[in-house]
Amino acid sequence: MGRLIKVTSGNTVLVPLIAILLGLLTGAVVMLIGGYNPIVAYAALLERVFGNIYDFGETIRQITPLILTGLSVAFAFRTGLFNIGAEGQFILGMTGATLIGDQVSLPAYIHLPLAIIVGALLGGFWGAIAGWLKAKRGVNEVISTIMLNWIALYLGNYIVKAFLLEPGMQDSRIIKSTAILSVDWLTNLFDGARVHWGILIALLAAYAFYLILWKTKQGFELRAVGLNPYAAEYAGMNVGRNIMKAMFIGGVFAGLAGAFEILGVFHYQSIASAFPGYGLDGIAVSLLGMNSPLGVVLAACLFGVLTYGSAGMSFAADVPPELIRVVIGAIIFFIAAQAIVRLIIAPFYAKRNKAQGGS
Amino acid sequence: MSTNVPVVELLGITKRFPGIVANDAISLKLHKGEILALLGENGAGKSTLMNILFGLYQPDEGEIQMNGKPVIIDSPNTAISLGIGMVHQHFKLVQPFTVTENIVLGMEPRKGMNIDYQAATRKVKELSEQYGLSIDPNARIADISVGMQQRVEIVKTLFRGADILIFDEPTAVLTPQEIEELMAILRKLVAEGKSIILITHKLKEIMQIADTVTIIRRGKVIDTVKKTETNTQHLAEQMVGRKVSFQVDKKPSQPKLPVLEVRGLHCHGPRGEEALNGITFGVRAGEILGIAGVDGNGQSELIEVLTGLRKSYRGDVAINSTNVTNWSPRKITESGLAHIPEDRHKRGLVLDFSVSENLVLETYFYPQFNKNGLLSYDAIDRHAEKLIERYDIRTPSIHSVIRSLSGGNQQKVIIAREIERNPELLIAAQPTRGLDVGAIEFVHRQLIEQRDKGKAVLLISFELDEIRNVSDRIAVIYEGQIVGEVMPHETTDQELGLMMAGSKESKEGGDKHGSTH
Amino acid sequence: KPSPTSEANPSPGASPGGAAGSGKDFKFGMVTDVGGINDKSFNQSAWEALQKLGKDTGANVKYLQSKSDADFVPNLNQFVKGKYNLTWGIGFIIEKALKQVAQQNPDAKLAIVDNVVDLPNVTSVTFAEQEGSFLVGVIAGLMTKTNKIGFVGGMDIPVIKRFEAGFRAGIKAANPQAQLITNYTGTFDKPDLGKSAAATLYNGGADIIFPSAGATGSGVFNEAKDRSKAGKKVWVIGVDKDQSVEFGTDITLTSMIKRVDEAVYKICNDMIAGNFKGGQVTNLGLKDNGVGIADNSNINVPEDVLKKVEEYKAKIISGEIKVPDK
Amino acid sequence: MEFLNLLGQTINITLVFSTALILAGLGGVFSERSGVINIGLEGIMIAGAFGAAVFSYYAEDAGMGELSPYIGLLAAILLGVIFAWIHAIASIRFKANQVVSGVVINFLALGMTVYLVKLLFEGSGQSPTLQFAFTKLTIPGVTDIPFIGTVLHAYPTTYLAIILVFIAYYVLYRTPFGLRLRAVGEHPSAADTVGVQVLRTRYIGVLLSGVLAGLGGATITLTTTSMFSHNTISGQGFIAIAAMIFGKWHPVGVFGAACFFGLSQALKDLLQMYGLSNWIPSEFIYMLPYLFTVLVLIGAVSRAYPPAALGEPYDPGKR
Ligand SMILES: Nc1ncnc2c1ncn2[C@@H]1O[C@H](COP(=O)(O)OP(=O)(O)OP(=O)(O)O)[C@@H](O)[C@H]1O
Ligand SMILES: Nc1ncnc2c1ncn2[C@@H]1O[C@H](COP(=O)(O)OP(=O)(O)OP(=O)(O)O)[C@@H](O)[C@H]1O
Ligand SMILES: [Mg+2]
Ligand SMILES: [Mg+2]
Repeated sequence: MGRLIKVTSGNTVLVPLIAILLGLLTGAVVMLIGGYNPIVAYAALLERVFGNIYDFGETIRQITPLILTGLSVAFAFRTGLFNIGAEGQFILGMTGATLIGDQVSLPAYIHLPLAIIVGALLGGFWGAIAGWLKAKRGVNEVISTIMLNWIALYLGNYIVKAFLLEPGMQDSRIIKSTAILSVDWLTNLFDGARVHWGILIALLAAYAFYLILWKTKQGFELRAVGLNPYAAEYAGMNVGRNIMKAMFIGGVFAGLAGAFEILGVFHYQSIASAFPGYGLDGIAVSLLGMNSPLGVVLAACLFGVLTYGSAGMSFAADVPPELIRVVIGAIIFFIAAQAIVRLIIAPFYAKRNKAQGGS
Repeated sequence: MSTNVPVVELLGITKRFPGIVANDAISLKLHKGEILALLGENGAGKSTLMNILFGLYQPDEGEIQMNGKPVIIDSPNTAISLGIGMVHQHFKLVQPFTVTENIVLGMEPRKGMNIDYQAATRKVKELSEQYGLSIDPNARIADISVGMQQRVEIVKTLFRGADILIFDEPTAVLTPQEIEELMAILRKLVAEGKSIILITHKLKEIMQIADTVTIIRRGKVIDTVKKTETNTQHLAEQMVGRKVSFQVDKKPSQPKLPVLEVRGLHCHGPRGEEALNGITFGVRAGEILGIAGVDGNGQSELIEVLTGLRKSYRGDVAINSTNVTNWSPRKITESGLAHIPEDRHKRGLVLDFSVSENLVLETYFYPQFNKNGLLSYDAIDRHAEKLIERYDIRTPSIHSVIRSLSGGNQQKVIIAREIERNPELLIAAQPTRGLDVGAIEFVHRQLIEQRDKGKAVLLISFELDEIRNVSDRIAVIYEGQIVGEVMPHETTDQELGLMMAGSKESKEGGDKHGSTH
Repeated sequence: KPSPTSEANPSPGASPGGAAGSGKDFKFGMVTDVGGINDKSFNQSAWEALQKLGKDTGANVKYLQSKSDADFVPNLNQFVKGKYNLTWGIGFIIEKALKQVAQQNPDAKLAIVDNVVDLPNVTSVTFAEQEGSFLVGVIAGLMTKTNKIGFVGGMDIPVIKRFEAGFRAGIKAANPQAQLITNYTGTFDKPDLGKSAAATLYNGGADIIFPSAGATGSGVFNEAKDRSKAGKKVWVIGVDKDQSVEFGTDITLTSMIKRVDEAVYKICNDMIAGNFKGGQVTNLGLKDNGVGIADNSNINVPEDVLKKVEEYKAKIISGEIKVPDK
Repeated sequence: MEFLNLLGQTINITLVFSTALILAGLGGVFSERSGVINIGLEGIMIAGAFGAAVFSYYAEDAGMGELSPYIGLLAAILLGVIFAWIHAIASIRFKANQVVSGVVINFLALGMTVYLVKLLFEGSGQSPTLQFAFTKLTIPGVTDIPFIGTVLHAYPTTYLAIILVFIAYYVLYRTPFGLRLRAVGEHPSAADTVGVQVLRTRYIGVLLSGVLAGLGGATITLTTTSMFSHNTISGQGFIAIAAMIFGKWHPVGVFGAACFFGLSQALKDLLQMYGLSNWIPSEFIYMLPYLFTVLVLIGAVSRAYPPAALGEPYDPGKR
């Protein structure tokens, strides 16, 4: 309880809020320079997200993978690693889910969990490769994850093309209905939006993130290794194995995100020429959320609302949707450079303190 | 010796940090050609004061005068231009650079657009010869001994034409030989007309070299005395504010069965050199074996092999007759070994963990803290509270990050953690480095208590006093081998020093790594 | 076939006249793939057609660019739920998304280019790219001096394979000696990869390259331009549109035209006129003028070669030659 | 002869591919050697690519002809510096987490440039195709020499990049500025105590990375794509970071690493040329450059150590 108060009081809440405000303000200025009306644009953005239940549902759909890739990056950060590889882990998650969804025939209560688990494990495996490279061969994880992303992209394409292709098409067959995660009544509730149970699991994953790192023996080791590998080694922890575990767990989060995209949203996998982008966005989400599970969830919501809403902004106000990247960038900028925000709010504080002192 | 107008005078310097007044209206005077010693406990505010004089911090109140005129020192640059040089507590040397590069950095002699390395090297050689500071201008800092690094620091200040030299705990990391050399250098500098401020916890050094002593406690000047008018006991009492005993009082030891046996151990060092060369020795239950030696003769590697942090390729280590050679650190600690590491920040602590987390760094997986993979933070906190009480660890709370504790208290955390594990064998490496007399007293008492409980203790230290005061038996290490064993009361500093220098040859001061092969 | 009548769409105002200028009450939406409306390819063609339609008839036209595959469905839905009269999905890859939206909204009308969605409320337009590619293959086969011809593909997928197959067959028919070297870059939007692929092919002796790779293909033109500036004569065959307009006739030998614009325009116009036909697949080949070679081909292609091309064209239209599509 | 020709062409294409990576990688070296992580290379390259494409287009419009790409280069430097400056402000002045600040640059650069392109070119997602992009230098007499001529038939930017490798080496290892820059990245407080202006030196390091990565981005628009769109730079900045780490933060090492990436890209085309795509699925050929890198890293014997103070904001009061 005391901890909760500490987290939600004072600057920890005020600074991000003001950063968001400043970010939106930056976007508004850029729009004004471009001759657009920011009020109309932001209204259109909100309208798109909250205007009807369908779009609201789709926004949730957009948020789900962002939470998970954000957790993936944040988990690695917490253990002293920089995971640029959520992108590749995500793709392997998709591929695993599609493979199981297409190739296996099982009753739904086994098929669906199996598809999710295999997707998650493949994502974890892909992360663990980078972990292994670092632990055993001293390969910087930044390089290896960048390379593994590209390898995953083409590996995924190859698997789709070689084993899963719908003849004459550029994507896989639709997975079997027993592996589909979409929930009809939920979709109907949201007027056809592709909402699925993944959001619930993503929130559970955030909680699991917290439990693993701060409540378990394993998490104690992971954090110790992340903060000071030499002391961890001294204390008898196996640094290499913990690095691999950390990357594995991070990969599982990203793999889950990929699996849900297939099982809950697309139901098929395309041969892609470019990355889905959730992995790189996950870096931003994780940083925006200051690498804490609750922060990541909130950041993913903000991120998802802004990106999904940007289409409405461009539709109704003709503002190029890329503007929203400027807004997100500015928000992260102000959160990162908190000193600026404090500089801005300092006068208000001073005034308030004076007022209090006087009374 | 001193004229009337001091070269430096601090007047009412006050410096506040959040929650603490580090310097509280401190005034002091330094006269030309004088060595002024600053004495005080850990955290008394000595480094802070000197950082202010050197322009790294700005005082909140007070004034600095030089030769009677007020000056404002707003950056190290200004300090340097006013002729102030500082040798910092933690050396300010760029590891991958050469000695010359470090010395000329910021004032590089030029030829066209290039650095004139020839001129630089020449100048460095000149200076080192002039003051008798033997250094190798072309060696990389990462490859040279701590003693040579310190000489580099001194040449660095001289290169900048400093007349006022500040030394912040210069001897904390030096071997006795190196300390002797430093004392000689300080005398020489003073003879050349320089003035020196010296911070040290070693009262012996103060009595040896200082002219005046200023004692600081909790940010305030307690007293300033002439060296000739005081003695170590008095200084120590003024500094800590209570009586301190220097002589460790202990009963004679009663060694029993051997606990640690090391036979013909070999291993490679970080640069692939032969670090241990068939070292053989043993420690018995109920005794403290002190290993004396000059830094870099295999002490670090020995500890690493004993604790499982480094692999040996020949020879073996047994604890209680169990061969534990090349076991993992975890298995070795579980077989009854505890270890106070020489670098507490690198190995001993996770600085961003809380005090209570650091206290279970090696035992978090024990059943009392860990139920089916879940940690019981209640149990961990209770454990921490108990140890804080028992070992008198001064911390605002068990949840404070350990980074915010003083060095002495950080060391207490490590000692508490290691001793609480009730080991058969305790390895203590440089356990009192940088600690004030009060903290040192505490550490030594703990080591002896362990011995008295029938544990085996292996003490590795560069401090001859410590080795001689605490150990029951002394082994001298030289180039990865034990070259001799003596009893503390049967030997002299001279004899030990000779053994540490390897047989009877006189020791070449300088780069021992370069000369190892 | 159960074809839904216009009563499903409550916009009777347009049906009587049907002529240009009466489309004011009509709204046409278009969802691009990630290429966007400046892809120098089908998205651009389709959008140009819609803009022309808007100008000609006063119809309301709008497009949405997809930032990722996940955007297809919400973007289509934006139009469908906004009661647009017809919503276009442009590109092969949008098929599954469009199918899903069409199924969920049986009252809405949709259309797709380059792929087939077999639903009563969707009309599909595809092209026999292999037929047009065959013709430029003939030109390449007859005009190569090195007997080496290059093909740069975007992704290794069925549509592009159609281009390659037709091109290969055309070359073989006209010049059995000529060798076709292919290079798939793996993307449709990386001119730099197209450029290096072209460099390798030209270095390897090819003197004509046919890129079918979207924006990646403009890299092929850039490389050809570089070489021709350095005094080495090489050719590129344009694709989808007359690319000599953008890259000049000194390097563009001819172009294989794919009339996405005409198809889009016609289907929209038909709808204004009240005769939208759902559940239909329009496959446009040589005989419908849906594919072909650029009108200005005679600038670089000699008379006799063009005559050969006409002969082959006639044979294909008559069915005498069946162009492979794989 | 045939082989020599092929080798020459391969080296040539390798250099073409490597140029942008060399430039951006050198940029990374200057920033990180001064102690500032630069994950924002990608964004700076985007800014440079944008600046080059747009400004040389307007220069063409103003009738500057063959001079236009040089205007583009200058603009790329300017834009690169602007974005690097944002990174510098945030991470040096305001002590923000440098990784975060770099990610910010990537976001801002992509958002801003595409937004501006749409604004400037009536909603078009890309800038118009340039008519006067750089062409390969034809040196009379040299270009016709069999092997050497083929290798040297390169873009001016390639020459620029190679010259800059030497200049960077010279600056970092021969000049006082280089010594100070490296000192600041290794041990800022040591540099501070000898009067080196830590923050200012870091500013210069980061801004230089703006110059170089901006040039790297410009290389791509001015030599290969001839226009700018949202994915003109898609991952090259990250590959440049990999090249910088792989090259051990050393200009010559970066040159080697960048050439390695360039070569594996060139191999990808060559393998298809010689019909290997009939045997190996094309996906595996695309994978090759990246797989190759991982394998080389696994085999690499010596580890690379980053500058000791990399990533730590300098705070004189902190110990
Ligand atoms: N950067 C800082 N931020 C906050 N407080 C500080 C800082 N530096 C020093 N202090 C405070 O100032 C006091 C004096 O510290 P200082 O380092 O000057 O002690 P010292 O006398 O040099 O100790 P030691 O003998 O252990 O070196 C400390 O107790 C600490 O609380
Ligand atoms: N970053 C910091 N913020 C606040 N207080 C600090 C900080 N670092 C150190 N201190 C305080 O400074 C005082 C002295 O610290 P210092 O590190 O000089 O201790 P020390 O005994 O000299 O240790 P050592 O010399 O072994 O590093 C301690 O009381 C500690 O609480
Ligand atoms: Mg101190
Ligand atoms: Mg100290």
